[in-house]
Amino acid sequence: MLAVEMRRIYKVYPDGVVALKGVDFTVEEGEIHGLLGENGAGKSTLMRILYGEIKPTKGEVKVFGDKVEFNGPWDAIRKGIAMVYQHFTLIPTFTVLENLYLSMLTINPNITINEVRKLAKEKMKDIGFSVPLDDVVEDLPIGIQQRVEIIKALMANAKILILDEPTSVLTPLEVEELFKTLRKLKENGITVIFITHKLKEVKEITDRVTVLRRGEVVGVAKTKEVSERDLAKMMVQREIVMEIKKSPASPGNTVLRVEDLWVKDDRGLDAVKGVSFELKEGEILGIAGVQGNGQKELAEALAGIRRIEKGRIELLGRDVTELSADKRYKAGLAYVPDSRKVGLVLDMSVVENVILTNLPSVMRGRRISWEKANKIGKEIVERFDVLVSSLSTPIKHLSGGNQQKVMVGREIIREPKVVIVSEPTQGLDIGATEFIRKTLVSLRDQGKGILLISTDLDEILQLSDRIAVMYEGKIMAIGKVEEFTLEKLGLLMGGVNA
Amino acid sequence: MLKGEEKISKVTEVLLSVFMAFTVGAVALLILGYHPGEVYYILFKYGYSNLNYLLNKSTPLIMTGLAFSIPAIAGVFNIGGESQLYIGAFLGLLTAYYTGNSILALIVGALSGGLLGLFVGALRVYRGINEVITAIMVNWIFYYLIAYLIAAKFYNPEVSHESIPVPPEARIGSIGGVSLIFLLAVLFAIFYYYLLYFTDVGYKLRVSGLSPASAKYAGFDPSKAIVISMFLGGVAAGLGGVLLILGITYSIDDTLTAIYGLGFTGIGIGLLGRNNPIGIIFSSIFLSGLLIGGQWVELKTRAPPELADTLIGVIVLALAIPYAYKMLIKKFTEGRK
Amino acid sequence: MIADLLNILSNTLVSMVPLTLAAVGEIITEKSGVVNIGLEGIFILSAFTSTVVTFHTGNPYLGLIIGLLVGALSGVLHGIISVYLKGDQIIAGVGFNSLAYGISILSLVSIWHSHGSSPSVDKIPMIGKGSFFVSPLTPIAIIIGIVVWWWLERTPSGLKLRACGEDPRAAEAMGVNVYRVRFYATVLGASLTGLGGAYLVVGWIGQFTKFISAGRGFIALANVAFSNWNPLMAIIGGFIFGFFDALAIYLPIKIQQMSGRVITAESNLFRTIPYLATLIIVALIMKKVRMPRALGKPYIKE
Amino acid sequence: IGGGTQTQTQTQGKSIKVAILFDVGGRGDLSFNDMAYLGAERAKKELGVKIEYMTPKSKEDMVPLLEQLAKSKEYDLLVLVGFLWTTPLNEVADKYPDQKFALIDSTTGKVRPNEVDILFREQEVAALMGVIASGMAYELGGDTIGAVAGMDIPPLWKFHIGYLFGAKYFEKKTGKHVKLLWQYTGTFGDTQVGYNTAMQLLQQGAKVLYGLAGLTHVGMFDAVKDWNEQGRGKALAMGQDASQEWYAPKYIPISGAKRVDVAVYDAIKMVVDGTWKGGIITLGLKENGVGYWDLDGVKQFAEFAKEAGKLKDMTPDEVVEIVKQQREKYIKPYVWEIVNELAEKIKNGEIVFKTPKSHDEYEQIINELEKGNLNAALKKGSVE
Ligand SMILES: Nc1ncnc2c1ncn2[C@@H]1O[C@H](COP(=O)(O)OP(=O)(O)OP(=O)(O)O)[C@@H](O)[C@H]1O
Ligand SMILES: Nc1ncnc2c1ncn2[C@@H]1O[C@H](COP(=O)(O)OP(=O)(O)OP(=O)(O)O)[C@@H](O)[C@H]1O
Ligand SMILES: [Mg+2]
Ligand SMILES: [Mg+2]
Repeated sequence: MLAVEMRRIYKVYPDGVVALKGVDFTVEEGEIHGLLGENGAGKSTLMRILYGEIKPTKGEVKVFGDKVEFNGPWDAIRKGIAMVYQHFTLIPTFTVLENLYLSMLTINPNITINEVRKLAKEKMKDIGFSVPLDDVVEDLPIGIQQRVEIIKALMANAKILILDEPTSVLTPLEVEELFKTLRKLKENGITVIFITHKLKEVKEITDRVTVLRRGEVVGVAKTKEVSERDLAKMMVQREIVMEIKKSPASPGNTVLRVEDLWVKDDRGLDAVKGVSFELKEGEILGIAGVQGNGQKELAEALAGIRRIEKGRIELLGRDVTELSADKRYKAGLAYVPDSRKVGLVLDMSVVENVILTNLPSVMRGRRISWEKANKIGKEIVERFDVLVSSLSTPIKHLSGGNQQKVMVGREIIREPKVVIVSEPTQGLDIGATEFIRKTLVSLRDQGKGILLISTDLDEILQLSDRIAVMYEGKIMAIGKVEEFTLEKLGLLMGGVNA
Repeated sequence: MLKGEEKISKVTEVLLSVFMAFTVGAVALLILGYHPGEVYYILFKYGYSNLNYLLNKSTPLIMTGLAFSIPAIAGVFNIGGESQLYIGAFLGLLTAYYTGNSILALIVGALSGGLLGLFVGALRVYRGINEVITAIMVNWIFYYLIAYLIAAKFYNPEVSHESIPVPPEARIGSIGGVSLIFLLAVLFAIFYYYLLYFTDVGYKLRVSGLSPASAKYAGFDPSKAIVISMFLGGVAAGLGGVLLILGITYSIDDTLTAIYGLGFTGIGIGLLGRNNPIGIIFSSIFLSGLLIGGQWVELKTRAPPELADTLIGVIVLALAIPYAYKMLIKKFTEGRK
Repeated sequence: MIADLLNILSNTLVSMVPLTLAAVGEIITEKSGVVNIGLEGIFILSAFTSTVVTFHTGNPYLGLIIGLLVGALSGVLHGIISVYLKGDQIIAGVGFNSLAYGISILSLVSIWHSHGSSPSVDKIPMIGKGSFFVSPLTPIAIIIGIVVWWWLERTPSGLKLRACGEDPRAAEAMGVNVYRVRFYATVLGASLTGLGGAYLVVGWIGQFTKFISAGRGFIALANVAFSNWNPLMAIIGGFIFGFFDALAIYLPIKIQQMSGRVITAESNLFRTIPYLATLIIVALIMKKVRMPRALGKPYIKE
Repeated sequence: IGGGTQTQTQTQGKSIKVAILFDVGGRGDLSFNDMAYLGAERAKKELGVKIEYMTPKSKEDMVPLLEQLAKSKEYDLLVLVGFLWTTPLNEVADKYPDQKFALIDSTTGKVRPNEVDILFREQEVAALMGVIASGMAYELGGDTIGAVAGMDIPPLWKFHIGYLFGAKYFEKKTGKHVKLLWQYTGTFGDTQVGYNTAMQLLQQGAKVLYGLAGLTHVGMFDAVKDWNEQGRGKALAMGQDASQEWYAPKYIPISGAKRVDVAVYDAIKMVVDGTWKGGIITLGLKENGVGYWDLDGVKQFAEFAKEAGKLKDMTPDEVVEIVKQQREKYIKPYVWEIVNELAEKIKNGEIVFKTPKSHDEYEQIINELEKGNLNAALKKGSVE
């Protein structure tokens, strides 16, 4: 029996973007179905329609054989559909428990908060991870927030579970745990729709896969019957070589020196506890670690956004500890944050976002030169293949991946001396990922120093010349990439000194 | 930076808004038992024909509109245009009286308004006090304070119900039939437009208002934006006060009729102008015309003066929903395709 | 002296009712993410309609209910505009204030040929003894504040409502019908304000006059911020403002009474007392602001 | 002062057109705006003139409106109600020598052929009211009278001086001490403030309250009613300008009159009769421009109220009957005697009140009066 049957789905967004052009999409009951596609292919749009959050412009949706017309997610939820979004949908100012309670109320209006607590604890035990139920969501690291999302979906006893790029913020260990859970769910007859860019994951976990390209279905296959290469070709219509050629590093002078850095997190607890390291020109220093071990606070402190309790930061031989972020950027630092909500002003146009960290360079006296800004914008769009109709489009109308490209491109294009990047390929498709990684390497080859913060160990191992592992605000180990194996990294990240 | 097509639909949107507003207004008039044709005829004939009056009337409103909108862009709700205008008007008046120098009066008025705005902004930033409370309280405090000062200290011995007057040499008249104060207000609005969209300060304000987290990331201080925008807003209101005094009323009466209410009207003006300084010039002229015309509707039709309030209320309500019109236009154009 | 104090207290308890009711109502509305600055207009309109009804029926309780209903209707209008038509909530409020004032006075003119005031109507009698008299609406307003607090903070529907004001997209994704919740919150909030408006007449002075709200809608709005969006604090906010207002009236009279010194222009300075006091108290007790995150932003689904 | 509905013969000739320009507050103030309307409507009925009304939105509208109306040459007379028009008129009057203006309740201080200013000697009515209030306070077992005043503005200075003078005059004549509690509320519109102020005044022992704050003192009426009905004591209220007894005849036995209606009517009549003469006219007791409302006046206003549907369960006659009883009960003959004697002195010019030119002078007069120096309030004559 078909769990989901979507026929000839069209979706035109109010601003005229045609996101889906007659998509047929079916999911069989009890399978794990992969949904694959480049950035902006329409994956999220399709799923938001299935979840009743938006309405299709045209087309028909059936769930377990019944034709449905959802007026909102609550209808979908009652029909047994749950969705974990790419951008989380938790109330940031509520506690975890309040969030869970809120979502449970849709299914069972009479449930009490204590029952929810009990249920949540049971589910956490089942899945094998736990989250602090009484913490306010926005104070939690993104990885933990995602766990909340998954627990939330599971508690809803969903028969169909949609996961929109669930692994992009998880560590390999967490991904394994998640996959175990998914398999367990499958055993229980739950249907899973799994959106990802990662071909390896498709191969590993899904039964069937649908590939979308620019709003159209370009292929449906049993996963077993296709290779990663085939999938990649389908997705981007070209050959992909996901291998970064990298010459050995030739590090030069120290460009960033950090001495005994102490930083507090938003709740006022020590998050970075006496970190020291050096970054040299012409090298990539990877910082590995599970989300929430102080990487974010470290990056922000280096960028000048977060107050430093103690310590010293030296940029290109100059003490910048007291400088504000814009001054550090001007002095040759670039920082790509892990959240697009921070790195971009979503209500501004593309070109206005292009100059966010680059204001001094487009100033003519006290005047902003929009001609110059547009030129830079065009260059970014071209070089990074950003899918956008015009530079004056509000950036919020770009797909997540394209937003990411603007954010990374903006920093790279201004040729900084030191680049701090946090999850630079999060949510990017393979083509773009490849492009950005290559760019980072070539920047290194041009003699820039790059601090790469990533939870993606493949990325860390592939790009870094040296690696530092952070655990609970401290650097557990630091050394040449050759000194680390995947396994050793995994242990260090878990706090085990190997 | 809008493309041709977008520009056209923006214009249709505005036109449709205004058309709908007057249609709804007409329905309201019919319900109330008045003849919409007659009322609108009088409203437009008298509201927009006396140019000097119209432009003078819209002058302080442009300024209080800006006083609301500039902080709004930076994410602050400045409901304090009222008191910022009072203080500008009052101190501008004193300066003009004692020095006879209109330029100096303009500067003092603008700065005093700006400082009062800054005070509200600073309380928000450094003490965390919501600007709505501060502004409402400050409005009343200054209302009574100035009422006191005019009644007891700075009254005109010749006309005991009025403050000391602006001396003739400090008054601002008109050139070529166009009132100079209006020109000043327009120049000022253009200056603010330029500031917002073509300078770093404006850009930082806008980023801070839309996304404080992004502002921090970019190294702009959102708190600074609040304080700066409140200062700029206060300057506008303060200047509006002086322009009113130097160009129109030349004194403040001891019931404060001359200066009361302009700040509140400015909120509507700013929003109807979509928080855009150029839009504010137009929304201010538009609303001023309605206000002026409303008085003549009373004279010519014997309708109570509150008919104009009702009509303006209905029109403003109908102008509050551009999104609905946008959807309407879209449905219409799609239907045709 | 004790009698003076009791009298001030009576004044305070009488004055605080509309400020509390409207602020508590507005808290409900704002917690759902909608801001309604049309409180002034609701006050006037409900005060007027309740006057008409009370005049003709002689039943002030009915007047109170009518005020509530008219408030609710105003909320329906604001809800349609701001929730379903995604209008600008502040513009809508500004427009409504003007409309409500205009329509009330037009009706006043056509019903009683007066531009300023209605005839007296029956009031809900104040209760008390000696120098202490208070309207039965005072305890009711306080109870409403407490109940609303409990509802918003302790019940599932309160949780849903707050979710809409914090992050409507997330709330929707968790199955909350944001439009419906916001709409009802707007209607409910406005009806409490309407109750406050009716009280101005049937609970307080027994008459409608042209400027009956006299800026109280804005004071109530300030009270919302003062309370940090907490209905319990809104009760206290209403009390504090009412108290200093009463004190500001009391002081110059008492000074005259005791010393014979007549206070003329300085009376204006006394009038600043409630505003100054409120400001100072806010500065002293100020904590982290808990304004709903999505306040005033229309929620637009594609 | 009586209602004065004497019917005049209709005047012939081309129809005369008059525009009445109210004060910014507009009608509904129970005071000069409403009274001006009454006068104009009477002129319309009795003199057959055409009347149009206009309420300026704000002070800044006054000059342009005045100019535009004068320029249109449509109106034989522009009647400007309220002191806010003073400066605007002063600016405009000379530019339009063919346009006639009447300024009511204020003066530009200039004599122009095309301008007539009509103002009132409010001190005279207030003085009588002061005597009456004092007398009533003693009937109610107290010695304190009060006033709920609007804003600290020149017209109220005159009321204050007169009222205090009256109280002190009563004291002088009877040897009974009287204390006045005078409170500026800072508003002419906030009824609730009027209520609270009245409550506080009553609490401080005031027995009779004089309402001098437009709509604000409507709240005072209600407070007085509550005070009595809650059994907190006995107290009475007095209105001013229009007859306001009908609001609560049991508690408002008397109101002061200020015949803005007569002023407006007379100004129009001058135009109609062709007896126009520019200049400054002051109206006082002698000219029947101010005074207290007699029972005819009370009845007339009660009839207006009845027509408008405001008198619910009373007839105008019943109102008058109650007022009559209350006056008999609370205003004793000895008080009337003092009132009449004082009125006589004023009418025959034996005493003339000062009109303070500045706030300082006003305060000075008040301070002197408080000390019992009655002559401080007088420009001419003396009280020994
Ligand atoms: N709210 C919106 N308004 C207008 N256009 C939108 C909106 N959301 C998405 N789009 C556009 O629709 C298209 C499909 O977007 P969608 O988010 O479905 O892509 P996706 O496949 O999920 O991409 P990604 O892998 O980057 O998340 C894109 O071109 C995007 O710019
Ligand atoms: N957050 C902000 N919002 C609006 N304008 C701002 C903001 N921050 C700074 N500005 C303005 O932008 C201009 C440049 O600011 P910038 O911070 O670069 O100056 P600066 O000389 O570096 O000052 P500082 O040393 O205080 O940082 C100044 O006019 C400043 O007032
Ligand atoms: Mg997506
Ligand atoms: Mg700086």
